[in-house]
Amino acid sequence: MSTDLIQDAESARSALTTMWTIRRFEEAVDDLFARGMMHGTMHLSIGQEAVPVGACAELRDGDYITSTHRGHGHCIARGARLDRMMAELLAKETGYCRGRGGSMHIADVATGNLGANGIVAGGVPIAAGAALASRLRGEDRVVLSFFGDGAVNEGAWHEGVNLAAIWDLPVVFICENNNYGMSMSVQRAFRVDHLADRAAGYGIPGVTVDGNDVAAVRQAVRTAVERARAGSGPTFVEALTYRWKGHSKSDKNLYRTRDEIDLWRDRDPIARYTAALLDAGTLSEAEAQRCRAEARDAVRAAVRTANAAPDASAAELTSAVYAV
Amino acid sequence: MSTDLIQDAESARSALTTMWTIRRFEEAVDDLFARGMMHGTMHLSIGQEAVPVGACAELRDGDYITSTHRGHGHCIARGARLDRMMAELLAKETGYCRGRGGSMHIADVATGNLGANGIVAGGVPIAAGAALASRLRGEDRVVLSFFGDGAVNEGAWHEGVNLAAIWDLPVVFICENNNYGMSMSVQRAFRVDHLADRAAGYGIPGVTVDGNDVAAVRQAVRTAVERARAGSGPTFVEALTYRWKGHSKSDKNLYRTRDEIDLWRDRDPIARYTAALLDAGTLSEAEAQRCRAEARDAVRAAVRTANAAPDASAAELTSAVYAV
Amino acid sequence: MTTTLPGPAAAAAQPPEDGPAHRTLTYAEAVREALAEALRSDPRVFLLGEDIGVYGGAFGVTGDLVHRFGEDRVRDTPISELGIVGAAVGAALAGMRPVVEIQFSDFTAQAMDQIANQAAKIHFMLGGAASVPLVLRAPGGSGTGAAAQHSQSLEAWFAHVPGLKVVMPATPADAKGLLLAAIDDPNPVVFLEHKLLYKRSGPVPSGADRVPLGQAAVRRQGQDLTIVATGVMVSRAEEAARQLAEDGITATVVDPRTLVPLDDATIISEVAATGRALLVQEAPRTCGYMAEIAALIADSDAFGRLRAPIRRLSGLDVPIPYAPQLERAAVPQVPDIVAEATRLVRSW
Amino acid sequence: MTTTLPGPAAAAAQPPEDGPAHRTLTYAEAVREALAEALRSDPRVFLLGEDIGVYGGAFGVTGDLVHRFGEDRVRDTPISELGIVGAAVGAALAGMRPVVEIQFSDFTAQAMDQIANQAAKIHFMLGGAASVPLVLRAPGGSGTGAAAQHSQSLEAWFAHVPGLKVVMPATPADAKGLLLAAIDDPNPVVFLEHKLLYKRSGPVPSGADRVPLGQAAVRRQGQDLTIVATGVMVSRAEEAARQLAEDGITATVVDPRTLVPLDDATIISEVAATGRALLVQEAPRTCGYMAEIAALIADSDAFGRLRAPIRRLSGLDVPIPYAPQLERAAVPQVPDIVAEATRLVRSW
Ligand SMILES: Cc1ncc(C[n+]2csc(CCOP(=O)(O)OP(=O)(O)O)c2C)c(N)n1
Ligand SMILES: Cc1ncc(C[n+]2csc(CCOP(=O)(O)OP(=O)(O)O)c2C)c(N)n1
Ligand SMILES: [Mg+2]
Ligand SMILES: [Mg+2]
Repeated sequence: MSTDLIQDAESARSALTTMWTIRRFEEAVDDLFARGMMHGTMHLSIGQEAVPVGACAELRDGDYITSTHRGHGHCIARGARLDRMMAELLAKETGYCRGRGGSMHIADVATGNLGANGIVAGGVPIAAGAALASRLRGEDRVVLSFFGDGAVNEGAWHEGVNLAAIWDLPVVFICENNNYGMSMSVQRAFRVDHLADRAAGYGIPGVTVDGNDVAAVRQAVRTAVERARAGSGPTFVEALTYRWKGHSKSDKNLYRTRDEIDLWRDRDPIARYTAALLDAGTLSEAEAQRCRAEARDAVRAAVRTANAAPDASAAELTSAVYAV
Repeated sequence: MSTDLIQDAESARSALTTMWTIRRFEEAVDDLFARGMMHGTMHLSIGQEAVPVGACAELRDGDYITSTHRGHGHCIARGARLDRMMAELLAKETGYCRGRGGSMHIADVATGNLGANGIVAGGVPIAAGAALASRLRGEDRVVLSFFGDGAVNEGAWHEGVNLAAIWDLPVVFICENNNYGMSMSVQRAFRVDHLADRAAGYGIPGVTVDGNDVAAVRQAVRTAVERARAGSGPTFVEALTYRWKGHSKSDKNLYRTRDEIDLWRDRDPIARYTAALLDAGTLSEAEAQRCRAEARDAVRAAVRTANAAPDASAAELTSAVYAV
Repeated sequence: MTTTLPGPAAAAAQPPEDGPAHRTLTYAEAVREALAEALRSDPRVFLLGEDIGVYGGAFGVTGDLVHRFGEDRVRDTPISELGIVGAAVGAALAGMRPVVEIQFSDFTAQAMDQIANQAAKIHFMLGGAASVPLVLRAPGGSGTGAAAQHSQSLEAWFAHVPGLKVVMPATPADAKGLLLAAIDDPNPVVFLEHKLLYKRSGPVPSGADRVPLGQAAVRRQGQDLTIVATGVMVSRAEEAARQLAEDGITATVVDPRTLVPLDDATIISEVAATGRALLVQEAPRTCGYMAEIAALIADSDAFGRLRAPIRRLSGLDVPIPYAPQLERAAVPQVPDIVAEATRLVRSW
Repeated sequence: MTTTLPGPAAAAAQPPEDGPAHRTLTYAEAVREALAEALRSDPRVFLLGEDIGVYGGAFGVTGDLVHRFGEDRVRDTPISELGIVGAAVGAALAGMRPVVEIQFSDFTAQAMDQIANQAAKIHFMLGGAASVPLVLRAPGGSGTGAAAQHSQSLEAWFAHVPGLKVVMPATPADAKGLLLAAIDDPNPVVFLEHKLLYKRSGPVPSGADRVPLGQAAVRRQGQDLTIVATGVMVSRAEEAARQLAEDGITATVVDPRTLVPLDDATIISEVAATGRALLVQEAPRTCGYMAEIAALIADSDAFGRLRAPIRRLSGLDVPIPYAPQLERAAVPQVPDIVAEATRLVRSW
């Protein structure tokens, strides 16, 4: 894993394409929603693409992730199929969850994704448990646990992190600090400057990283993953980022200013990464365009495939409750 | 509150008597239990008396405390009547809880004791809430929240402390770190040297103090109470102490050694305090003896009064569920 | 000459909170009006919850209250349900009247210790020396595509905890009147709103009249069967009753309104009157609240008057699915009620 | 010559876990034996909980298991129920078979999110792509003077959550056999032990036979009424039936053993056979599990055979009090069952 997201063209192409894929996928979702073709609510991570892409780049086959209500990016970065994701959101039988879960429970379990989670911080102790399983079996699988800044004040977060800390479990706790838990700013919800300052209370390392810099995220996660895989225990990585869209479909954006949003749009992780790659000469303008086009095409194809699939069937509702 | 537990004879007599009262009260409970005259289970705080006595010495009328499953000491230090306490433990109608609560729910609400609590960390968010009430009414009441080391890993603790921290609430969080949560040592349950290290993660001061030194406890709590009353927010005070007896009546003491217990018996907070007072010439040997005798007599009288009281009555069970 | 429903002029002539005028409000507005009235008239009342301030609440219920009553009394909290409810318990013990909003009733699971082990029991455990007057508002129910962790109907959990009162308003007027009564109550009250009702409109008195806890409402009278329904199922039952009437079947519809304390007398006498009971809830069947109603009827004076088995129509015993057609299939709809009622009346 | 109950020699000749011999064990020992058998035979099984290691469990259930299977697989945890259950969910998702001990069932309130919102729903929410095979053991019930926060009977909460299975063993043999079946099960199973039963003895097979989930046990057959009882109430019902027999009243006693899945067929046919049902639980009456049983009977084939109202005998709707005489008064005792059964049979 010595590739570098800035110097290595192969890695760069893959990362850039994945970032664009997340962006285009969520734009498509936004659009389908606006056109009344999608149901429920959606939490979009547009503007935050560098975190899942940088973090998941460090994983191997067999590693696990736990995800959140804002989980499309994690799912894609971990390697899920776009058509089955889109099918899920469109409530199709071919969706990852057969239309039973929707956006908040989306997961490609085959890639080690233990699930998006509608419960803030719900995945944190689950991540500790998956890491415990790895440890008990003598494996070297690691678990990346994604969560938002808001999750850090939940009891589940506290308990899950402490278990991982005292047992030296192979987990990397990745906080996507996008400055708000719904309307609650981190300034109002915390009395610390960096959420990573909480790590010391559990006796584990905590680092704060620019979450809109995909290479920086990857670097921080690399150190953490190596530590975890070596059996030295968890790390708390705080990635500073921002969501461009509202919290969900019901958000009127009353708690933040246009200026603030514009400021962060200027820090677009995709534009920044592209510029860095062009600067470094790793990719050409044309290659960068190709990544973008590839993402667009893949998302379009996914929407087409998903749309053509059969709707989720109510026939087997009750029989789907228990495993047999 | 400039009196000093070492120099001021009046304060010293009161503190020493209260420490002896807690000790004698719990010895009486232990004895009644052993003789089959007491029901349920009991959590004794023998060896820990300096913490409630030092801490509650800083409170005024109108201040609140929240207590724990090991709460006899808090209740006594806050000024409860021994006969009504003993009546409660003996399941009498004259008990503080009319025999409905027993040891784990004992409280003299009139002294601002919001209750012992059978739930580890259950009192922590409750303390934040009582402090919020004080703040909302523009009062200067403070709340002392007692809990054990084990409580610090509960989600309730995390959430309660954070609320108090972000809202600058007048609470002092007092951890009675007696080295064990039941059989779980702090070394196994935490990855930090001092539990007070957790305070920084909430942006509040944290101090560790010798919990078997009543004057030291009082001093640390004084600073914290002043800070709280001034509107500057909560403090986490960790008091290092030890329980001489088992966790509860079912404890076989398999998780600690005789040597360790003996070591801590040598640090008896009452003996240490007595020696310090004699050293400083604040009390004479005879005066110290009088404090002890007074405690013994008060406990004996309480047992007598309680024993003579009528048993709790089952007549009004269902009507006692709802307030009217 | 007096009238119980004064015209606009009469209502305008006196402070709006005191007049008996009815206006058309949504259920969400009715809840907000009750909150405003309580905040206005009782300094002990304050609100706390996630995003209830400038965001106005996840479902817009608190709306502009933060601007009217300030951030202290309409208090945004971090995401920490157990801490929030615990803080409300502490504030209530210290003499305040907190009204907590839990963003989705599903997250009461996070706060269950403070709800069930603390709030509900403290008055009893302390031998009556203290009480915990708090209201916990939470939206429940399915129908918004929010899937299994955001769509539950958990009233049975709370009803099973002695010490809690449990309220489920089905109309805007009841939402206002019952909430005011809940805030007055010296006990912890779990007040379960329904997401699908928030936008429904209905007449709401402008005054501060309370709807007392423990009184069922008979929404409709009939001869052939008695439908007992809660929450969003009340209006579905009423609609079903209208459709049944076209088919010559007349139904009584009873809305318990408060589950604890329960007006069992009204339910039992209305069931006795028709001899048939159809109990309709959105929650999964097993151990749902309607099991309690069925059990009460089966051991009541109505037992001897029953002409048919006591029938429950409930949500399926499944987590609520995301897909809209599956979500609809998981809980009773109007045609299901009509069909079940018809079957019950025709077969027995 | 073969025999189904081999003598000591025969039992000694083969590994003790395989023989069909019965020994007298306490309920706590029976649970421990099941745990040991599961730890021995399945490397995916591990235990976690507070003080289950060297302390041996708050009620001594895990005993010496830490010495036999090591600290990794008999894992002491900090006091953090939500984290513990969450870790079990994660380990189960990752292919392990965790068995969690929650020290008192009351503290499931702390873990309710992971129990009800995660463990129970994940299989369904993920469209069947994953399952959560975990067992959550927890002692419930009153009778030890531990007061309101340490004495609850919360089975109805769990039974109301689709996706959970719920087991309540009443004898040592069932404790062992049902626990082994629960550990085999690919779903989350809440396994509710009763504190007062831990020291009760009974015959327990030494083999690893499972008692399948979903099969009620008919403990006794009678003519006059059918008593359905759970947990510690099973033996009280049996004792009551013995006393009733002396008075000429014969009772069937049915122990459902697993509440979810429920063997409703057995219950219904046994109630139909006697025409009278007395449902006995320790939990508070309102919305307790017996409400579900009453509702099932009232809408079953047994309905037409009922000679009397369906009667519930439950704990009072009160938090469990500390004082011993109050604690006893709060839940059904043998004389209460005898009196209620007599009344039911004599009046109807
Ligand atoms: C336990 C719980 N409480 C509240 C919610 C409602 N809710 C969903 S997302 C959210 C904000 C989460 O903030 P954060 O963790 O920072 O993630 P972000 O949305 O910013 O990605 C809230 C309050 C929830 N889903 N679960
Ligand atoms: C939520 C909860 N979990 C577990 C228990 C069982 N229990 C009671 S006291 C105790 C140990 C508490 O340790 P600590 O907080 O250090 O207090 P100490 O007993 O040492 O005074 C435990 C595990 C409980 N009462 N509540
Ligand atoms: Mg956020
Ligand atoms: Mg301790």
